[in-house]
Amino acid sequence: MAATTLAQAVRDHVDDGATVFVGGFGHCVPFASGHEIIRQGKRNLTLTRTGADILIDQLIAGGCVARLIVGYVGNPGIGLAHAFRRALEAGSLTLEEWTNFTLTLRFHAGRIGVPFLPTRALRAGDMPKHIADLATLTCPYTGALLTAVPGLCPDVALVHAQRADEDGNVQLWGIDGDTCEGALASRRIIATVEEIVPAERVRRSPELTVLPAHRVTALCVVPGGAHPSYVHGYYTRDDARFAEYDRLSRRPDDLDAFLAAHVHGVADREAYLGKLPISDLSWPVHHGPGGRQ
Amino acid sequence: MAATTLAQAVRDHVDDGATVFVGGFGHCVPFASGHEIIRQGKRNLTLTRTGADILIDQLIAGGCVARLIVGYVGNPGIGLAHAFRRALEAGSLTLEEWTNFTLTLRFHAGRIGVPFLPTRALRAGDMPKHIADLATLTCPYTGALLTAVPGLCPDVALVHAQRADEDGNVQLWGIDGDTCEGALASRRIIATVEEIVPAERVRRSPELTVLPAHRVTALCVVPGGAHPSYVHGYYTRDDARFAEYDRLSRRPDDLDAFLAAHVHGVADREAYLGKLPISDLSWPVHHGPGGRQ
Amino acid sequence: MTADIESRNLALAASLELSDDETCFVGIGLPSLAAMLAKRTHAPRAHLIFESGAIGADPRVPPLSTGSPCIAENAAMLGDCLDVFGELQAGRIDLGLLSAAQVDRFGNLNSTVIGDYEAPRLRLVGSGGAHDIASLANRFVILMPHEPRRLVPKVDFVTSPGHLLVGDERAAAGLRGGPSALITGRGRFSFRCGEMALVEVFAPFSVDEALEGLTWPVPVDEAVMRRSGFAPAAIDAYARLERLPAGTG
Amino acid sequence: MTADIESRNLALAASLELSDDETCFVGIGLPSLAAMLAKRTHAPRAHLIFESGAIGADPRVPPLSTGSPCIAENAAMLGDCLDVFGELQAGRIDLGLLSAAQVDRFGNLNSTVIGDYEAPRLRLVGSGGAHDIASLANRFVILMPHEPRRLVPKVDFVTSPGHLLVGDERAAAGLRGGPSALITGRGRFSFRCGEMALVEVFAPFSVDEALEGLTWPVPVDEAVMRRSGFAPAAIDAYARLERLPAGTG
Repeated sequence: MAATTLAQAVRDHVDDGATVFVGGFGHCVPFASGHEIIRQGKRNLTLTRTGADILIDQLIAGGCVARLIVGYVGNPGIGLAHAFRRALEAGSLTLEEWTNFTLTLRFHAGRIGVPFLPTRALRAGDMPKHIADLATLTCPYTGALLTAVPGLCPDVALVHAQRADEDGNVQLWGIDGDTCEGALASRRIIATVEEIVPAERVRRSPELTVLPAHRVTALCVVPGGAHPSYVHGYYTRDDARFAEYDRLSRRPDDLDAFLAAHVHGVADREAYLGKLPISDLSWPVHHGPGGRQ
Repeated sequence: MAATTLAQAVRDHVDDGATVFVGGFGHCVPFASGHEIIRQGKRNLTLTRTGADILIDQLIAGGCVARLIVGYVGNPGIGLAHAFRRALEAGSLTLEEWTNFTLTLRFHAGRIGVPFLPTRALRAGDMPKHIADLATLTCPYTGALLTAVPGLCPDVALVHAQRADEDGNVQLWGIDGDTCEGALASRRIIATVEEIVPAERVRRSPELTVLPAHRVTALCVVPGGAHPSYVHGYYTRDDARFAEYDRLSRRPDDLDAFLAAHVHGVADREAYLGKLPISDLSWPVHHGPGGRQ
Repeated sequence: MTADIESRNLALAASLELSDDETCFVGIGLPSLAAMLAKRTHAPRAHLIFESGAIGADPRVPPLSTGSPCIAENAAMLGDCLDVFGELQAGRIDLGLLSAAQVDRFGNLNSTVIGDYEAPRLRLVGSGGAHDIASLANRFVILMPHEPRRLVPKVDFVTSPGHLLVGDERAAAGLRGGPSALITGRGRFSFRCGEMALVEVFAPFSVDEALEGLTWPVPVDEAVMRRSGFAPAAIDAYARLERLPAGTG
Repeated sequence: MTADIESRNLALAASLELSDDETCFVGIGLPSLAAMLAKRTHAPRAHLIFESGAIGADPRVPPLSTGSPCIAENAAMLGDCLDVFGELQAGRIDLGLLSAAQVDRFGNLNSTVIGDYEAPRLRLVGSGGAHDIASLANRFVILMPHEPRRLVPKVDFVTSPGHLLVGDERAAAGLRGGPSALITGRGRFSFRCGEMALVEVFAPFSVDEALEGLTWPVPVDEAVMRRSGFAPAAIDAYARLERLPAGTG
């Protein structure tokens, strides 16, 4: 598999109306890919992931999103996702709401190729009532009443990771969350990475490989592609940007201005990073080897 | 959790009649733990794992086993498991036979706490007919006919791994197979490791940790505990011993003599290793760092 | 000043709910602070588990997100969501620590919506893992500042099931545990027949202050305890943690 | 000598069943050898997957076990059984390569028992992953030495479903694919309406020799092909591999 540009990968593999899994559980959030989707004006997307943070909010503000399948949408540790909240209160967004566990199970079912999985969650409270056609079933061995969650196979996944080899074997370490489960459930995967390393290096640490080459549809080298989230071992979380986003996203005009400057107003991630204050350019900071030694 | 001796761990946690998961998919087969079980004369055990190799055969020859729940029993790449074959042909062993995938799913169900999981396997051929009370069900979303495999939670798991910290966080890399799935499905875990390392070292490479401290019941330092199988990064597979076992296990007398010399005739693993020909003592051979660098 | 005392009481009292060697599924915010306090005082061998997949976590600073660097960097194991929710579903999590926008007298939690679900007055973040923790942990503890508009007879939406309604509705649904305590900055409530009852007040607050503004008759234990304070070492640990900026550190 | 030629024919012909860029679930023995040959010749970018969890494997020597060091050491990814069988169940494995103790005219495989299951004449190793691969790979290829007692009208036990009986029994069970070819050292058989038919013979063997000892009337393709040999580079690769001792290397 030949590496490509992110612009090309998004053009080729993210269709209007597609269901898009957005990787990154706080860690390795694929901001570069999401911004490219906004820039290219993709429309009517269904976005899915368990805990959705401000990248999802930006995609909503960017006009790309018709529907969410999520377990949480917010600005973690800070507050609400304001574009999401406004869209929902205005009725311009369809929401299919799960819990982080049960949505993980939907991806898991997709990944291992079964149409549903049973769970002991979603048995009580108001959440099950608001999921259309949610099925229950009886365990044929114990008689226990369980909830069945349907498998979910997104059309395409966006994943950012530390590194890959040229064949497309992607290595990710640090927090995973639902990233690999969701990506491996998806039909196609667009992987952005901080760097390409020789195949020998990947094959010396095969336990760090999370997406095998045969599953990766497009591989793009995009250093800094997860900012303002972080990449374990490369650069840390830019917490100030998340706090700033809470302020600027409260007013639609300010949010539009942010997107105009930092998304539409830049050609690519390199240009995006060039516009950041110097203090945010704390990457790359390699955190040292870790590993087996 | 304080480290203990393997003899003590087996005395405390392997009861006669227990269901015992035997870790090690070719790699890190817990020979030391298995031999200790034979030495202590445990009886009426049910052993379970997907692909069972000569350690299981030795436990059968040692008179410990009443029942197997397995996907395969043999001497991989060489031939049959002769004590197994004899016991089965003599009717002195109960066999519950699955496939490697569906038995992995039984452990997976146990690990994630559901009483069954659906699968598209075991739908045809003669295998499903010989599994008592195997249930089928219909997917409530697609109408697809699936097989339901019941969850399996062994009483105790035997796992050998490279290393752990003193808290009991166990790190394993290289081939896993069904080892972690089966161990984490089990109520208790006896972990033997090549070495104890400082907690800081484990916490520098948390992606290598496979059994968290809260799941490990007993931790024992047993260098060479996987011989004649191997430990990735420490010592290689002693293929000649597997070939030799094929010869000696064809006759019950020879097999008894082997157990008398190498199991009953030694006090522990150190004594076992002391009796090996020098050429087999190729460990420890660290294979170098690997890891993230 | 009163707010400071209440915050400290809440964190310190909640930390006492976690015993040493227990496994604890931890949420962000007050739950993280309480769990970190417990690790630094009476429960150094507690196993902190975050929904991002971190097991045996020991963050140096209060995390902003379950996926934050400080959670990853010092963890004993980094699995994934399925690993940790699997442990939860299998009944291997002793304690969940949860907060929410609203809690009701039966310990039901709302983090989804204020107003009607279909026509929200204020749309909140949603369950995340809260519903799962509340359903599947062997017990859970609710951490809630003493804000009467958030302590209500009935939540607008049951995101995370507490005792549902008085009775055995929870058990009928096959759920474990349920809330064992609700901690505010003024007191500790336990649940009797599924309904919260005041069992302890924290100095300097009285029973009346612990119930101030609550709009239904909350039962008070006959032998309600009065906690005069917390261990000095725990107070020190709180002061050190509280000085740290939340975030990556 | 004839045995050597048959072994070489079998390995080289079977290797041709795997195309470049395909994903291939590989068993131990003849299947490993064929897959390794393919990687060394016409299919360098094929993705070899072993049930032990190794993905993108590229063993230096023929492995004795799917868990052997040579499989781990050069793999692109080491997952677990669930990862690789999950890929299989999800329909993402193009080709399975399988051998067995017995195969029948419908491509059903037996690796469980000779004689009756309850009163075995010879008890064999059991399915391992073979049943799963045969059920769930998009297609599979059977590698079998030309030993007439192992090529039978009906296997004693269907461990791994082939075409079952002629008809749509396989599809009715919701299974994918099925056997696309059976390779011996003397010829290649494809399956028509579920029944094996000779479509190619390998030099120096004739059609009669390819069917020698088979106890039922095996259909022969009208345009049966006669392969005079294999590519010299492939023959060299086979010679190099065949010289290596199987095992850890």
